[in-house]
Amino acid sequence: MKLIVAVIKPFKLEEVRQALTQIGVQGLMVSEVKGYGRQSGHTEIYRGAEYVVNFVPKIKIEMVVPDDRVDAILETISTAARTGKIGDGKIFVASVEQAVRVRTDERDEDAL
Amino acid sequence: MKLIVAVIKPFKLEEVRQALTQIGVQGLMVSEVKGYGRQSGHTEIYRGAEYVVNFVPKIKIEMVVPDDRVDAILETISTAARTGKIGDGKIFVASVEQAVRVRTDERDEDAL
Amino acid sequence: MKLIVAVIKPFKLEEVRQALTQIGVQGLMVSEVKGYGRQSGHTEIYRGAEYVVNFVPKIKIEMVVPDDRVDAILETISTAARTGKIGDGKIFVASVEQAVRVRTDERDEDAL
Amino acid sequence: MKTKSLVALLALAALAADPALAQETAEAAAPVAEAVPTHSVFILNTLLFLIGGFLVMWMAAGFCMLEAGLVRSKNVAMQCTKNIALFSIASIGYFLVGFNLMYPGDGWSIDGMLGAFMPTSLEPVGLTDADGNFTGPGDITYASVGSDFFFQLMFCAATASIVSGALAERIKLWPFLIFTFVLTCIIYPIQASWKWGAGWLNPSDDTGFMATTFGAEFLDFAGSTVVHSVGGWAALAGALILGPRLGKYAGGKVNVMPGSNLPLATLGTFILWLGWFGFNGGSQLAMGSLGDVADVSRIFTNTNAAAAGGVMAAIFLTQLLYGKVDLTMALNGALAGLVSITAEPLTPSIGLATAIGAVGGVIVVFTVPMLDKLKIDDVVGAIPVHLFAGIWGTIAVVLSNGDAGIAAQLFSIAVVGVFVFGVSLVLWAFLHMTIGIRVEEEEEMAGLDSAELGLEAYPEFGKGSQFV
Amino acid sequence: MKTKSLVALLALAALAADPALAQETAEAAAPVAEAVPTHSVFILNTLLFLIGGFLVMWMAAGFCMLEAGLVRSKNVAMQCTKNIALFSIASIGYFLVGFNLMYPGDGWSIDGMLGAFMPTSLEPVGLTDADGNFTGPGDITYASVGSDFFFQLMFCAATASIVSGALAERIKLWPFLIFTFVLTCIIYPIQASWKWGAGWLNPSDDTGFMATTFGAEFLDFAGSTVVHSVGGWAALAGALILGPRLGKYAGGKVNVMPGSNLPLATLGTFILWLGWFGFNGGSQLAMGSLGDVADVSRIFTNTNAAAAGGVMAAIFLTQLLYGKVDLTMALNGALAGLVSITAEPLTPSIGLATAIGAVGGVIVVFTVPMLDKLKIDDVVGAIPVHLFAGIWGTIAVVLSNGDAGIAAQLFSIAVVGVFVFGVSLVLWAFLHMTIGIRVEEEEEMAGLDSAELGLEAYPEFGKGSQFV
Amino acid sequence: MKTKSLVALLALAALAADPALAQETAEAAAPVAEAVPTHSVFILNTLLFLIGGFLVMWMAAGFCMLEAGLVRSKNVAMQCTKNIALFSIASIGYFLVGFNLMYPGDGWSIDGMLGAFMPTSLEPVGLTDADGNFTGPGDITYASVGSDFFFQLMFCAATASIVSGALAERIKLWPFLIFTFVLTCIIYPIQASWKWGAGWLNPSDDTGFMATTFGAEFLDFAGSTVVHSVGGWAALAGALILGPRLGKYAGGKVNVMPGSNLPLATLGTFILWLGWFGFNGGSQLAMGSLGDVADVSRIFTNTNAAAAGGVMAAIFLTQLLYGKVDLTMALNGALAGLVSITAEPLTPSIGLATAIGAVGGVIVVFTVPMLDKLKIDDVVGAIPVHLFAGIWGTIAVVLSNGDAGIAAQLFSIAVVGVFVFGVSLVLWAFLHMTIGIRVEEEEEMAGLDSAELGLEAYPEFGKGSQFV
Ligand SMILES: Nc1ncnc2c1ncn2[C@@H]1O[C@H](COP(=O)(O)OP(=O)(O)O)[C@@H](O)[C@H]1O
Ligand SMILES: Nc1ncnc2c1ncn2[C@@H]1O[C@H](COP(=O)(O)OP(=O)(O)O)[C@@H](O)[C@H]1O
Ligand SMILES: Nc1ncnc2c1ncn2[C@@H]1O[C@H](COP(=O)(O)OP(=O)(O)O)[C@@H](O)[C@H]1O
Repeated sequence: MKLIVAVIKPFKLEEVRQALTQIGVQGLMVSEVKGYGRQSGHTEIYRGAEYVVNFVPKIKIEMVVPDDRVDAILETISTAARTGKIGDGKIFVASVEQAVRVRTDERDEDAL
Repeated sequence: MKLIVAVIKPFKLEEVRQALTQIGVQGLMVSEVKGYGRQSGHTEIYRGAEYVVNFVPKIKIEMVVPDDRVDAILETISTAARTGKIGDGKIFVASVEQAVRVRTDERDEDAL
Repeated sequence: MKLIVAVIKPFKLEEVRQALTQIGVQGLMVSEVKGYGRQSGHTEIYRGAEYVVNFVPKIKIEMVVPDDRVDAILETISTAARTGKIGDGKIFVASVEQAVRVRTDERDEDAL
Repeated sequence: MKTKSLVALLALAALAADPALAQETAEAAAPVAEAVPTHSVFILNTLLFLIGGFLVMWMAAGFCMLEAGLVRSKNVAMQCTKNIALFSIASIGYFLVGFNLMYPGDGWSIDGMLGAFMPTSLEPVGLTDADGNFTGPGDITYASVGSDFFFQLMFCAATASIVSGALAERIKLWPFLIFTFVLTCIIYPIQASWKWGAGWLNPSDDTGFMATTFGAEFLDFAGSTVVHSVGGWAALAGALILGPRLGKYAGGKVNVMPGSNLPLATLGTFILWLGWFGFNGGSQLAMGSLGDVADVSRIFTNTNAAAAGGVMAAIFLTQLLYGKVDLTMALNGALAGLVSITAEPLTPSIGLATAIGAVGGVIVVFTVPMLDKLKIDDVVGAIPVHLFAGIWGTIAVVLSNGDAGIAAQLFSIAVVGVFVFGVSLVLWAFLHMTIGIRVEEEEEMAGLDSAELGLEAYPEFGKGSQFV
Repeated sequence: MKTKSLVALLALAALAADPALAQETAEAAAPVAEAVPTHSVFILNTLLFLIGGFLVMWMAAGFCMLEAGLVRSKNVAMQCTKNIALFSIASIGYFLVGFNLMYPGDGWSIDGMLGAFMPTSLEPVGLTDADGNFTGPGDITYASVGSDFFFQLMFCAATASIVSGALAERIKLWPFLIFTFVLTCIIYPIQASWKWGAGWLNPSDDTGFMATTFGAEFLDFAGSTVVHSVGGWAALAGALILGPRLGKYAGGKVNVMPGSNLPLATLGTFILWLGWFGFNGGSQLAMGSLGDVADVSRIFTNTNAAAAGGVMAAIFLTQLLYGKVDLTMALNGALAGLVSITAEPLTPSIGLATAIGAVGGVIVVFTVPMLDKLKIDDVVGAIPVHLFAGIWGTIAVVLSNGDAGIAAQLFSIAVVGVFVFGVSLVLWAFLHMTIGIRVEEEEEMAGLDSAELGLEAYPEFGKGSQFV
Repeated sequence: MKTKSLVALLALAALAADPALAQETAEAAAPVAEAVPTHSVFILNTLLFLIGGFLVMWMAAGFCMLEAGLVRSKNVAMQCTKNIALFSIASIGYFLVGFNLMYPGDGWSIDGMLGAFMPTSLEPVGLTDADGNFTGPGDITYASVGSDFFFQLMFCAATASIVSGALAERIKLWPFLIFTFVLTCIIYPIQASWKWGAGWLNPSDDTGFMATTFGAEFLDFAGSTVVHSVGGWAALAGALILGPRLGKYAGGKVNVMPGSNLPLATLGTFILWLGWFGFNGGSQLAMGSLGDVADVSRIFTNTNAAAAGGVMAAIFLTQLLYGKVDLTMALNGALAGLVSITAEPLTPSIGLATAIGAVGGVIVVFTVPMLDKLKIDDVVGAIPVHLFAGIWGTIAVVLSNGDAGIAAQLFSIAVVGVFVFGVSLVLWAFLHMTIGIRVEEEEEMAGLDSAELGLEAYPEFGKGSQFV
């Protein structure tokens, strides 16, 4: 099983969720993060003082999926989240060793 | 060392924390997430327009623990978080290679 | 590639970000978490009832970096985030197998 | 321009120094210049009711913000819904039944006990002709019926607001609204008629039961008992039948459930504080004479002093007891101070008013945890503030008002308490056994907002993720 | 003290029982005691404007909080900016041009159609000498120019506030402010002059067009049409040219974009409710006679009743239609009730006022989704509340006011609508084609706060991470 | 009903056209109908104080919300605590000592310099008998003592509110409250007595120091200097001793610490704006004559105009300077406009009032960053708004008031400044060296809410995780 972590632009969340649902992803979790990256660093003025806006609001999506679904999912997220402009985000994949569904105590791929 | 990630119903947080404390877990971090899963998808009406509530508030708990504690912890969380109703959540386990305690610069299992 | 997860005191965020920028880290994401650890457990009184403050506000920083940068980064975060007082936080390192830059579909180390 | 006061004083001093002159001026001026014309009296009294009324109306917003700030965020939208709905229901119920039940005039159904049943009708449009002469029917020595109704309605609504806070986070919307309807139509007006409608607790002559038994009428200027404790009793009955929030007393401990938005609660307190000037000041019921308006001024000052006393008492006491100041206690302290002075805001000196309010603040600090010990779950502290401080305030009348008798006060507190608590208990129990008053466990866990309203008070997650 | 009402009643009854005595008292008292002196009338009328004015000014805060609560958090600071700026612009524009355009007196540029162009000047300081004798110029039978201007200005500002809510979350700041300036300087005052400036919809004699054509003047007491529908028409024109928010109707569905802070929206509604007593009550324009002040009291009561009716209608209806109460509809219902009674808050009975308000609440519940079906994106429900309920309220005048004629009402609604909608449409289109009225897509996605203001309404992340 | 104004005008015109008739009517009406009876004057003046007083009291909520919105969320509950506590302390302190120190009448301890030391006592209950005849002691040509005290108290409390904003986020609760007590008991009343208590800056005859030296008294209608700059000076002294927030100027830069809740700050500004009508309007101190009430109207209008001017100046200027509008500057601009007009809200024309306010807005935009350059950390902009705009407003009196002299104004500004800044500096330094005024570094980092109060303003995390 793999954990896929995608950090995307907030307003792309709904589109990405729909695209993932269409290819059969049934579970994920979403959190609010602030991203620091190439997009960061523009200057604003607040009460006459300049400051650099380093952190940009982003949405992080995490889902654990069977190994064979990874490529399709990467493809789907990448397409749905792309605007072509800087700050579109990243997707990372890591290994997961175990999974448990709390309600039933099912394990591993059954738990996804 | 393993990273255990559990996503549970918000009102179960306190119970899970207590159960974990009792079996000796001394550190963890908690974040607010929105979950998408089987529980999602009921319809609401807001100002006369229907909409589907896809995301349900959940709590994510993350902790890094020595390998030999994993089973006990999975068991504990699973029991404490269970209501038997849909949406109880999931637990995932992944490998962690290094750990550092910032205060003392202790490493790995000493850092947990 | 490695995923580095650091949980630090909130007011250390800016210092840590600057230190990381200086050693060339170009991307990361930040989220708000509540930490439970040795620092937890002091008692407060609210409307005449005692309660234990278990969760302390913390900031979680996550970044994916090439393998060879890990040590320098651990060192940098650890130094910048340290106050020497209890609750300074932890840093964890895990393996990442793939990375994608959404905007360009670049892969792996190119994507970081 | 601020020195006018001085100038006037000096002018007066000058007059005083030359009595002849003063006399002369006074004589010349007196006939036309001193008397306040009847119509002006009517206008000024009416104006007092209108100003007082809108200030007390504003308290509805105060209760709403206070409660919205002190519940957990998953129940905030519901608390707002209940508050705007209860105010609306009170407006309708008091019009349909309440006002004439409370002020039956000569139309008592049971003399001194049960008023008249009919909707309120206002006097006709245009009571005066183009020259300002009175042409309409009715009483022109008091104030317009419309203003009187408007003012009194707001008191009725305030009573209902008290209940909503105590029962928050677990009561179903509709049963709560049904209770509110009965409270504002029937319960509140009946007991209020006993005192303010000139019923048996306050007959217009000296041969009544109170006078003969206790040698004193029941005195409650603006309603420490008639309004606040009534809300408190109804809330207490409800809290008992409804039970505490899930987990509140789990594990034999008092589990703290902090309010979600303290600046909102603070705002609510300031709103209530402001509105209270109308509540107490308007209860003078007249400002068409020099004496009345000076009395209204005393009332404003004392009302403010009592609130300040309540705040400072709560602040000092929480610092002493817990080593830290508790903001929510300070807020409750302000309100307890206000409730405490409500039964007699006119006769105390500023110092006494401050002290009476301070005792209110002390009461709150001690009784909030006491209720918790009794496992009575009052989310916002409504019972300590409105019931306990209300009782204290009603007793404190004897400290400054020579007409008050302790026995008459205690008896009346008890009478109102037994009636309101009793009827409320029966009504809550009836609702409980029929349609049920409490949401399902799972709904309570998820929060009333999503369970009963299908929305969230603060719905955002991932700023801007809501469809672009 | 609450029994005074009773005592007075009894006193009156006693007098009535002895007609001779009553007669005598009345006769004796009449000459000096009954008449309200001219100066007092002036003072009381002025006071009504001042109190009414500050209450209506407070509505600016109400609109701001309502809108700040109903937009998404990424646009909240911008909504606050727009609301404080539009109020300021209205204050300046109405002074520079608006007031004299609206109340030209004898100075019409085109008789009954177009008023006078000149800034407002107040009467001089100190209209009376030390003895209180009138020394200044002008009219002392009405009220001070300053109070009149102050009161009327607030109506103008309220009109502009209505627009900002409907067009929220996508309109650029400066074009919006330019529109506001024209609206408050020109559009609002011109049409208001037709009615309230004694223009062609309301000439001072019976030979005017309205009287000869319809047999009735246009009646709009406090502005269901003259204020509220005007704001609504301007908003509708803007919404049409501006288009819906990105994604609002994407995929052929109505995509819900929930308001970010419902307690704030509730607070805004309560503020507006309170302010409305000034809005409608002050529009009596006089309280220097017994009849006037009694009328103001009726107005307060009816205004409150209509709001209550609107709330309860929306609550019942959403429960019936959707199985759940919708708080935002209840809030809109309160406002729709208030708008509905605004054209005639004086003549209805309390019951009728409640019903008129309730119909307003029903209108809102049905027309909010209707607009969505037409893909007209009105963020806060301003068009249903102010335009649709405003039309209803203007028609409802005929239910209780015998002087009103349905034809005259409909004609006037149409005239005002055509004028305001037409001019607004042209102006919005002009702004659209020149400087552009809509932010870039990406700015809209990021939110106007960061794009146009460079800040955030709720900027915190990681509590306390902002530099220690 | 809105055309009444017109009708009245026409009626007047008709009268004017037939002088004989006008004369006749006037003659007939004059004796009874024109004069405002003494008692009515007293009632109306008192009413002005009561209305003005509750409006200014409401400013306490405005300051609280403004400050709660402009601090970081970890300090919000503390800011609320300080604001409700300081208002309470002012209420008690001004009663115990302040009022008689400020208005000693004939009881100066040191003539014209130091007033009387004794608590305030109100006039007795019921100054008139049943027929409305005056029976009580005292002065009936002015207003009731209670109303006067109530009104003046609010000014004292406002002064204290100014300080709390500037020193937010780092000052300890108790030392702040001690300072507040001294400020409201001693510092504010003493300097206020010099002007408003008819002390040496404003003696009642023309032989005083000011008249002989400068040929003019110090003129400060509602307190640009006497209230606002006093708060500003006390804040400045505190800010200097206290030092900036940790990290504010770290690394030689100005590190931005954005306010946590801008809609709350906006609400606070609207509240203050509303309250200011009471602040300035009530300072007319009379509305019992036609001239006074017309003056109050002028004041309302000008006060509003100045606020509008301040907003628009700040909006235009931030757009010009920074390319983006800054909402927080617009809010500060409104307040600076209000402070600027406070020294003379009566005599300017609307246009001039707008301009005076606009200069206030400009001052704020330039001095907020200037203070930062000086490393003086004023969290909410209190010093620019209240001190700098207060000085400007005091000078601007000469623009429209012929009685004012620039030298007298500057001298008085300096005198008040030296006194208040000096005494405050000593007091802050004393507190600093004894009990300490600043929280520990770690406490400041964690936020005062958790460190000093042990709670959080917005405690929720994981909606609904608080024990079910
Ligand atoms: N190495 C990284 N590890 C974790 N998150 C990253 C990393 N690099 C970028 N991100 C996240 O991706 C977001 C987009 O990255 P950015 O550099 O702004 O744009 P782009 O990838 O389009 O060049 C950032 O805001 C940050 O949240
Ligand atoms: N594959 C997954 N990856 C990550 N999180 C998941 C996954 N599946 C479910 N979740 C999380 O678990 C929660 C519960 O899942 P759900 O399907 O609703 O209930 P259940 O597991 O009881 O059938 C979801 O809300 C989501 O947050
Ligand atoms: N095993 C762990 N897994 C995940 N997070 C941890 C773990 N232990 C500690 N933490 C996080 O680190 C923070 C600091 O830990 P704490 O024990 O308070 O201090 P210290 O490490 O200085 O002794 C905690 O608040 C928690 O968020």
